[in-house]
Amino acid sequence: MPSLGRRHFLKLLGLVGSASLTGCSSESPRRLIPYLNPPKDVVPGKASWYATTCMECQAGCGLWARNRDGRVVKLEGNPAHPVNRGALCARGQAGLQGLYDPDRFRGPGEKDGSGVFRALSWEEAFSKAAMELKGLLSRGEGERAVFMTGLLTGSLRDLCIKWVEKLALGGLVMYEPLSYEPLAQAAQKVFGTWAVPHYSMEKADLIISFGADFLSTWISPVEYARRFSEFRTPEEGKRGFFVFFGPRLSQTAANADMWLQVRPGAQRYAALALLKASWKDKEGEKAPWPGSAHLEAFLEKWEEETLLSKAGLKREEFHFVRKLFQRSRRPIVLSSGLETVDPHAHETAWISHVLCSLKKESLELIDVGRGWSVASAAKRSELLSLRDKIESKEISLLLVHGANPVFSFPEFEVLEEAVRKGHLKLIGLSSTEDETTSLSSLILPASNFLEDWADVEPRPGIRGIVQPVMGTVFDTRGLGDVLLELTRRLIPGDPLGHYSFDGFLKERWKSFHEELGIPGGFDSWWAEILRRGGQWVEPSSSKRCEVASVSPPMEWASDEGGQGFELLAYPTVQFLDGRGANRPWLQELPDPMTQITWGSWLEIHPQDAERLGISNEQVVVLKGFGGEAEIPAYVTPLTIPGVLSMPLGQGHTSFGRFAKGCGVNGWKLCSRGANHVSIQPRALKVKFANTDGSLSQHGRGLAQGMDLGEYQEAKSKGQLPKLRLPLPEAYDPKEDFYPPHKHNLYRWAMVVDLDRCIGCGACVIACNAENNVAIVGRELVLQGREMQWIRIERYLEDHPLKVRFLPMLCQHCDAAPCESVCPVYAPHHSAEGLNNQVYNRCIGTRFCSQNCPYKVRRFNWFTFTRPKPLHLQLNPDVTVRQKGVMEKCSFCVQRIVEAKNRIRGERRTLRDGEVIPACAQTCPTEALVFGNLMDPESRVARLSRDPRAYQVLGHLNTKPAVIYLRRLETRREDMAP
Amino acid sequence: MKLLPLAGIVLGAASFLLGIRGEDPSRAWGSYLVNLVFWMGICMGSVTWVAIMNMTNASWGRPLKRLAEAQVATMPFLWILVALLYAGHRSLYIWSTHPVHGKERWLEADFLFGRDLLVIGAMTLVSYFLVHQSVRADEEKLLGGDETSVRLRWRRQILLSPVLGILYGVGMSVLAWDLIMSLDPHWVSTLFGGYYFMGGLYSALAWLAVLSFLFHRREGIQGKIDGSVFHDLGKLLFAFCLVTGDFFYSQFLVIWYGNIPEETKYVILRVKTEPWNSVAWVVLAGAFGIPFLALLSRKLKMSPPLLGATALVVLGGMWLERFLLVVPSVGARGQIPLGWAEVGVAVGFLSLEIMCFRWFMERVPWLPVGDPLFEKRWGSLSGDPLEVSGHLPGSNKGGKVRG
Amino acid sequence: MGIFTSLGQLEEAIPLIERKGAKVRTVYSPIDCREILQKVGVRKTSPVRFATLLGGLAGLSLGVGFAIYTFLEWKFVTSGKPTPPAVPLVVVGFEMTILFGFLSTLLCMLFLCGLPRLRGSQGYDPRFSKDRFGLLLECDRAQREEIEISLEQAGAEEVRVLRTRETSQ
Amino acid sequence: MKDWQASTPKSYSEVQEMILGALSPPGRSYWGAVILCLFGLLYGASCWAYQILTGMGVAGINHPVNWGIYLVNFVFWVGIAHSGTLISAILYLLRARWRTSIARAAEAMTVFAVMIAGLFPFIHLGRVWIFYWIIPYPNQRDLWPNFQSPLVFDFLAISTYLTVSSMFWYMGMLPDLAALRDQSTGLKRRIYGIFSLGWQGTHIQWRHYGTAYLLFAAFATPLVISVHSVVSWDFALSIVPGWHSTIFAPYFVAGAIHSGLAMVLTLLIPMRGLLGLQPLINVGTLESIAKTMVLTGLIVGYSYGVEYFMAWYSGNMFEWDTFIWRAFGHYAPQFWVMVVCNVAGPLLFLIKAIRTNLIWLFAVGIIVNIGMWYERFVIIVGSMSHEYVPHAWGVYSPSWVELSIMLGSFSMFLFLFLLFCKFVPPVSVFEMKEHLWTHGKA
Repeated sequence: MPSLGRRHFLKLLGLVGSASLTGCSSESPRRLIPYLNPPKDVVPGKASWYATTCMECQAGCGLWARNRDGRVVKLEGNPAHPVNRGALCARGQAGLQGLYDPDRFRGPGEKDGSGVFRALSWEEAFSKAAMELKGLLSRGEGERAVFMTGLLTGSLRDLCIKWVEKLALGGLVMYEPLSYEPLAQAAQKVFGTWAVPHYSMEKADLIISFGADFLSTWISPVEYARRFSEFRTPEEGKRGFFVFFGPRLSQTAANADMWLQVRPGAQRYAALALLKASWKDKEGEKAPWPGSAHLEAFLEKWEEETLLSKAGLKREEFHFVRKLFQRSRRPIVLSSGLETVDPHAHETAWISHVLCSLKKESLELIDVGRGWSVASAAKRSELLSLRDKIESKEISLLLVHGANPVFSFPEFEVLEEAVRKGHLKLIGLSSTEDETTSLSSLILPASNFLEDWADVEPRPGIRGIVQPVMGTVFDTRGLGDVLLELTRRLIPGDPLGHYSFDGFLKERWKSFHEELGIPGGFDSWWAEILRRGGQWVEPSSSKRCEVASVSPPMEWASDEGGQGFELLAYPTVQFLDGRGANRPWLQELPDPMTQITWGSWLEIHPQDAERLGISNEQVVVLKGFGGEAEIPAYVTPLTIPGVLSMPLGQGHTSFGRFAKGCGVNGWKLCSRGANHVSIQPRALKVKFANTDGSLSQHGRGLAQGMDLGEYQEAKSKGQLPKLRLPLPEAYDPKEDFYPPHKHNLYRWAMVVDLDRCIGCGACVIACNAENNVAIVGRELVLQGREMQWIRIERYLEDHPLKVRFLPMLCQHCDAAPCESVCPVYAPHHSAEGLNNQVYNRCIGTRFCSQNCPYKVRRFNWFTFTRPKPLHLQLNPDVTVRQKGVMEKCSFCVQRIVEAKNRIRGERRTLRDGEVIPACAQTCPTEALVFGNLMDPESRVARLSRDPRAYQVLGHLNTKPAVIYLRRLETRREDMAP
Repeated sequence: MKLLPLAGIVLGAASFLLGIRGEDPSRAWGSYLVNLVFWMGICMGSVTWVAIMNMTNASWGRPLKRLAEAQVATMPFLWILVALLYAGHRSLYIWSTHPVHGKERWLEADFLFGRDLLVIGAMTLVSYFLVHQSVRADEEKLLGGDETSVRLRWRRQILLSPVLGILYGVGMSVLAWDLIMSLDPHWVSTLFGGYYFMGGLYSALAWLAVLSFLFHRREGIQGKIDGSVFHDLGKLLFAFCLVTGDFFYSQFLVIWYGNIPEETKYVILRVKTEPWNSVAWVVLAGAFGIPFLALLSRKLKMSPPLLGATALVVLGGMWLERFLLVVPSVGARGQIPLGWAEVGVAVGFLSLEIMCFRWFMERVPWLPVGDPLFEKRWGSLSGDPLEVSGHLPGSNKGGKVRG
Repeated sequence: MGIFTSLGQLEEAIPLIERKGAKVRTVYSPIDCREILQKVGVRKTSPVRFATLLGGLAGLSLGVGFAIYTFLEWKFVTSGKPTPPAVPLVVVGFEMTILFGFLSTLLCMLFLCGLPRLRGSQGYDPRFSKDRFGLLLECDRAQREEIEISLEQAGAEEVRVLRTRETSQ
Repeated sequence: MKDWQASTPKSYSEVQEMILGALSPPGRSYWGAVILCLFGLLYGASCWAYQILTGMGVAGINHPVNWGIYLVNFVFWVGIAHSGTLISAILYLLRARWRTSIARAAEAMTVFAVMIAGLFPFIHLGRVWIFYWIIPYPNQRDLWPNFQSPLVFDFLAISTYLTVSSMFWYMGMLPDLAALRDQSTGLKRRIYGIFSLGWQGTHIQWRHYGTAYLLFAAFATPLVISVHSVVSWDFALSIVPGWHSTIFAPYFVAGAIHSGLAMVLTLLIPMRGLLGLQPLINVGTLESIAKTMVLTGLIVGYSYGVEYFMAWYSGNMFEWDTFIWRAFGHYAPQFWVMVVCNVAGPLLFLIKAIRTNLIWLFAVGIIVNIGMWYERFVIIVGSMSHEYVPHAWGVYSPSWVELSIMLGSFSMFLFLFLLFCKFVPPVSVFEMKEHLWTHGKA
């Protein structure tokens, strides 16, 4: 980093960078000593937290980064941040592994024709890059160079635009594979604004989703998951009802009260049928909307019967939904806005917008004015024209940062050809190698967002600050600084007015400071901003959004008469579009629905499988518009007959060691619109590295449900659940041979609300990060040796097909079977009821794991290691286990200890919520609650008195300290009008 | 004198009938069941023991053969008594009034008593044939019948013995499950059957020890049942004491360690809750502790009266043990239902046994003279005490290995 | 010292010789023949049993006692079981009883047999471990011939005189 | 019981010559076999070394099947170890005469089997280099093993059993070693001299020896029962469906004796031929073993049956599922092998022609050995792979390392037994002599 910026930075934060430049102190204690006068916020052995913002996807969740001895070891949600309110998704948690990605560029360099990488100094790199540009500029061919970035917001975006203008380049293209363009386009038509609307779901009373997986990947999953769980919470009287139309029982659909099976291409018909049926009971007749006439005419054209048959819906089911819609006062209708999920996303989006408009109050829940910044990503048309320009050699230089079209935009394969032919040069500014950057001849690697300055503006009014939370891991520089440096080399003087990007950033914030008219000086405010993690104003009153026009689209695309199966490719919880594929944590995170790790699969319905003689794990050849691929078939009822589903994000060719050789790239197969494919079974099988031993729970009642009506009745009666709590009073002399034992002050326990758990798996990754849980790789997962301490068990139940998620972790039983069988006391009961596992004492008999009815103990089959610099992420507070030792969830005992140290001296006990384990901390829906069961007022104690409370395998009388709350189920007839 | 047993039976019947007429019939039925299972163990056990001795060529215990065989006479009455139990199953077995889900078919009165009577009947018949053969053989021998038929009868005994052995093992298990374990239809212990038939053999031996003490001086068998026989009998009793203790502990430890309510409830009720825990301690002492310590001593084993006394303690302990298995499940919380009524019923059963025994012994030769092993051992008696206890093939603890 | 081929003869010889006033020092035999003990007038059963009893009791108390001590040392609660628990200690006590009882028996036996002994004692003949029986007597010079004769009469296959301290004058 | 005397040597010297004659210098083929076994042993050992260096991962075990064939072999060998003490101690107390000729070999078998069995828990330890933490040795931090852990019971029981059985064996050999000493010359004499502890066979020695031996037997008998009960409690004390069962202790003891007797047949039938001991170890003896096996087989069968009945009767879904899965699930073949070999196999012995025919005896011996190995496999692996939580179900199959170590264990066993045959009197000389004596009198 430029020294000046450094100094600015130091003033503000005090030497975080340099501290980390001295490296990872806890790796070798000696390094700790040289701090002659330790900087104020890097106290060796003590963690310091920095507020910043997540840039793993465009949702822009607020972060708190935990810095220990100069390196970030944990990311957590920023509780103050309006988007994620302290929670974080699996990908956000795994942001660290992006920072410590062993396959990142170590520093600038260049590639010769044969693709051999040669390291350069920044000086050389800059001059080479400058030369490239100069060449064009001097010839006045600036527009032959185009700058392609990922979706940028805030200052960085400003800078890039300025930069492009200044150098008069061909333009700035912000490429975002999941741009939800159809939504914006439809919003343009209906509401008159090009925007991806934002929904306040919690206020709705009915949610209808046409394939929008808003609980796993859609736009801003963490926020929407939170709002959804609020929408669901029965406490506020009425419990919202959620209907999901779609071809696949996705993780989101699994949480719906009702799943209506519709083929991908037919989702628009389902929506249209609903619109036709509900149009007449539209509210607010007074102001007839423009285009109403057209719309009525259009609807006339369709017979409900034809629509239903096209959509393949059962009439009574449809009418049930229709009645719900009719009755509801504030329904929200969502649609996927992804052509890989719905080839006619545009139409579906348009209809769903119109459907929302039908209810006055609904319009208050839709925020178009403050829509998602993702709408500003490059439109498909722009991308295509860029592609044409490249083909027609109008463009000779492409600077790429954080965009990977070659992987996720099949049309951009032309790039490779152009580069090979030599009429296109690429300069890579991305921090990691990917399919696109690997084409570039010159590489000036930008820093990871955790090493750099920026600000993020996911929605107008929300400005999250991004600040370096540690020094650079490798010899990289912030994108802004790189651009500024380049300008300086091209144009004499200081054209953009700043030597370093943080200066530029600060100036921009100065202007905010002025326009917001905040009292007091800037510096204090700025410090405040840095502490808070940004600045945001909640809309005083969300203004009702106006309907511009409801006239139907000019062209209503006809059903393409493709034969064979319809292919559906969905973004995944782990990798989204594929950007997370080189993160071992995410690779080993079992897919919520299939529980498969390390690889991709093709979901096919048992009927079809039988018809084609395809067995599970059998490889099939998939022929489609987009090409051909071999992929193992996963025979499952998760996808409907006639439809094949596959996850996106796998099948990288050059994206690092962990992504290598994992699965198939779905993007290549489903080019938009025409997503019909044919499949050919092959006489070959590939084992899935799945972690589930069984699809169903065989009626064992591990994951239980409860009828809403019964629940409300029980609650009103004040019924108490029958539990064997891990407390002395629970020892019944009639059935317990053992005397009760006391705990001192605390009895730690956890409550898991199955009604809130959506199965996203964020907790798993959070636990990995916090507890140094080893990643074992595909081979060992196949042998059943995964190490995760917490797992989300997925159980299917048929007729009607539904899914139950059951987070399973050590239950810290009060009479834990694992303890007494150990010959050396390695596991034993702490005074606070924890089931401690003493690694040093363990000799590896594995009897404890054998005798654990929950099978949550994990044995170190080998000494697992992490390729550098991934090891820098290890949490110094937690032992790294060696081979031959048993391990398991510890309720994050290190956090309990830390909390106790914190309050040492203030003569008091820990208050409820002062200790939160990593899993509970990150849960977007607060499904996990942790606390002290001995305090009758603690949340866990109160929840354990809820009629929904039960214990998994409670009959074994092990008195587990993890108490589950039954999932609530709304009976159809209760909802029926 | 002759009528004493009859009087006893009448007394027993009377006190029992009063009981079932009384306010708490289940209590009467309880004590009825206790004695029933107790004597069933003894009678079936005795004859089975003879069978085991036959199989293992144990010649030392031959003089006791007939005393043990005598119990066959009681078996038919046991059959009848079990049949009578049917009348009381409603007040005994909770499952007959509240069927247990999943077990309705197995725990169904008619089927249950049907199969149990079948089992007892089978055991009775086989025992009868066995005893018949051995008695006949002796009579023929005494009447100087031809050797060949005597041999033949011995061969038959050798063939019948294993049959009875197997039948005993399986049959007694079934009876244990049905008559005792199902009193608490939710409780299971896989070893329970084995535990019951081991206890049966144990008490049978004790009973035999008592008998041999009573009659070892009697005219005719005098001198045949000598110190060495008592010594071996004592050792055998000791062995069974250990095995019974082992079986008890094997069950108890496993259930204690698992602490799974569906298993523990039954045990805790009996060993850890008032008033039963006191009974449990008495049982432990009577059936295991005292005999264990006593039988360690060689002298005691050699002396008929002392051994007889120890055997009585064992019998008392085993009776209480059955009592503890049955009664706590049959209503009767609060205090221990052990009053004159129970004594009466017990006396009744005892008298029945005595009557049958007497009736049988009056009609048969007291010594198994027709038994080749008896000849081999007692035919040529070289009064050398070493020889007696000494190096001869065959085993006196055959029963133990067979356990 | 007389060497016999059969145990029977030896048995008969013993009372004969004793009547002559000689004392039996040792009887060598390849087998354990309890009759001889009687003839020689030694009780069959040996004091080893008491060592066994003591050893057993020591083992029992030591095993259980030590186990209880270890439980009280840390009072670790495992599986909610009491510390110290009564039921499982039965096993510990049992095994220790066996072990100590056995070892004490062994040692006591070796001690009483004077084993291990390094040098063969006087009069021992290798044949004794095979098929010969030896009868070592002690007597005055005067009786010597007489006894030798009677030994031969008794059927001794060989008679020899060992000039041990006791026998010589 | 008379026929056993047929063609037995009539005089002490004959007995002694016959038995010690078996120790005549072995031939080339013998040494070949020894070397072969030694290699097998070394191979197994090196595989273990490899496992220690790399981690338990080289074995096939996983979650949920944390215990693989290491423990299968452990239980198997402990089982083998049982017949030895049964035959020599219990039958000694029962004065069953047929024991005498085979006791020595059976005891040797016991000792070697226990040694091997004792190894397997260590092989199976994740961190064997600190195995001694299971021993209650005094240490500064006053850390002791947990005396209520079944594994500590195990440790106590096995070590006691090893001590007792080996000492019992050795003491039984004392007079014979003396005989060997007196018979041999030179170095051999010195060696045997040392081991015979200078035994002379004076009446004093015989007196104490006799009593002590009786007491040894009296100790060994309950011990042998307790040891396998303890082994069974390694499983029964857990709450794993299919393990947590009260019948386990007697059931395992019977099973152990079953397999042990089978192994006796497997070993003695060749041995008596090779060493020319037919007259001493005659068919009558083997027949008695066969008869006992019928009984143990029946007990084992009874246990299988009772377990199924109770699993059903208990109405406990988890139990019942486990047992159904055992019979029809992934491990069904192993299960049926077990049932057929262990229960049906020995029933053949009801036919006299079969139980007096050497080939059949040998064959059934092998069959039962296989069956008993699979019984342990079915119990251990079959229960663990299908426990409470369906999500955690999984199957296991042994890796090459595990199989190699198993091979090593068998080599070790044969290796030791071969040495035994040639360097120690394979049959108790003095007891045979005693029989001659008593028999002569009777």
